[in-house]
Amino acid sequence: MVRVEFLGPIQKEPLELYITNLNELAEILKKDATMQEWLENSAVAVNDTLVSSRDFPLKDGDRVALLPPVCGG
Amino acid sequence: MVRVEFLGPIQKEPLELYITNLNELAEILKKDATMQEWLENSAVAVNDTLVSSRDFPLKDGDRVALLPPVCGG
Amino acid sequence: MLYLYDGALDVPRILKEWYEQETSSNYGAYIPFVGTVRSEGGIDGLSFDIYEPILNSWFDAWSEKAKAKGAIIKMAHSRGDVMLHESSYIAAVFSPKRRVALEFIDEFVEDFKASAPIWKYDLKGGKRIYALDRSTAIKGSGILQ
Amino acid sequence: MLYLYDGALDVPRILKEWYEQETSSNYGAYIPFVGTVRSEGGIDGLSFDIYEPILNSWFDAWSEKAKAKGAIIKMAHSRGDVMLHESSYIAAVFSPKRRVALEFIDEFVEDFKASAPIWKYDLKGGKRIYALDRSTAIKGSGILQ
Repeated sequence: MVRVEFLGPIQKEPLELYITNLNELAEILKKDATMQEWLENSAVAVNDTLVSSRDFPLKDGDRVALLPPVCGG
Repeated sequence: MVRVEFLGPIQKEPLELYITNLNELAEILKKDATMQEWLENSAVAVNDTLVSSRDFPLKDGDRVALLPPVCGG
Repeated sequence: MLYLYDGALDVPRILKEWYEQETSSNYGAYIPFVGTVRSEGGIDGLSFDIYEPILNSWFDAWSEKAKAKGAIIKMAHSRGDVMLHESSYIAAVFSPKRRVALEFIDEFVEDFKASAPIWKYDLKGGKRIYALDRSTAIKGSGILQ
Repeated sequence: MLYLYDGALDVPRILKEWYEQETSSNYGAYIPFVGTVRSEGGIDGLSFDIYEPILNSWFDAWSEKAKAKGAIIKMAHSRGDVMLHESSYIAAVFSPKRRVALEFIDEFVEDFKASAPIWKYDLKGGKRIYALDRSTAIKGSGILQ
């Protein structure tokens, strides 16, 4: 099982999903109308490391986070 | 009369001279062997404003200063 | 070192502590950058969410870059609410040489703005409103779209 | 404002005073640059001569440049002896915006090093030795040669 968390301003509870890569996560999240904008402008981290490809494989116990646009300071 | 001061590390007492421009000052200072190096690397201010030409005219009461290489901080 | 505080930063105390921590380290230059909440757009203040695990690894990577140049960095940031004219952010570089310090503080602060996992909200009329228009998508965003 | 002190600077106190002076001025960025005496070449410390009339006019010209960008500058410098690991110099920029502050502190500090009428001496074995090798001839030097 993979845990998916939505950080900062994304108002969505964490998901626990049986998925094996980020492509599968994308297909699931695209069905959520409230997520459209966030999918366009959010980065993705797996186990707290940013990833750059949707083919990234996931294994049982992985943690995925969506990071929307940032503005520290 | 024009007063000439030597700033920072230049070990020379002030001079009081009857001169009408910086060319005349240059001629006088070139005769002082201890001033050779300072003439090469010093800037010149008249009445606390840096000047860029040796033709700069001087009048009675002007103050000239020689500023050797700087290193604040 | 990275320091997170609830609410506004005590800037004089932090600048003093950092200065004193490095007093014998033989660094010639110390440059802190202090960020303060400005009055604009009718806000009462700002509020911040921080995702610490990724902030820590981002900061560690910058510490390594600093080390490679013989420098060190320190950073402090607020969590939660910070009101007008209070400060929420300090980044600092200590370096033997001034050129390294002047260049590094610029790169470090700019990358912080572009990459650090911190989210800013305007506090306005009792509401907490995400400052999307002033936010930057992290490099590589959009891979799930 | 330009502040000259006999001997080493009380850095925490000065950084605090400047911060508090501008606490309600609505500047978003405050960047001080602090210069500290490094142990190198076997020195015991440094010593400084300052020619104040020209330093004041140089500083006033930079204050005008800052004003044109909506920023302000402050500077503190030591006169006389400053020992190892003590600080002799602080330059600071306050600005509404961070880019202006980051660029201005760099230009201001670099021109200070190249132009400000201050002379540095090494303190070594009880002697005060002019640091010619680390000094910069002011622009336009040599017109009398």
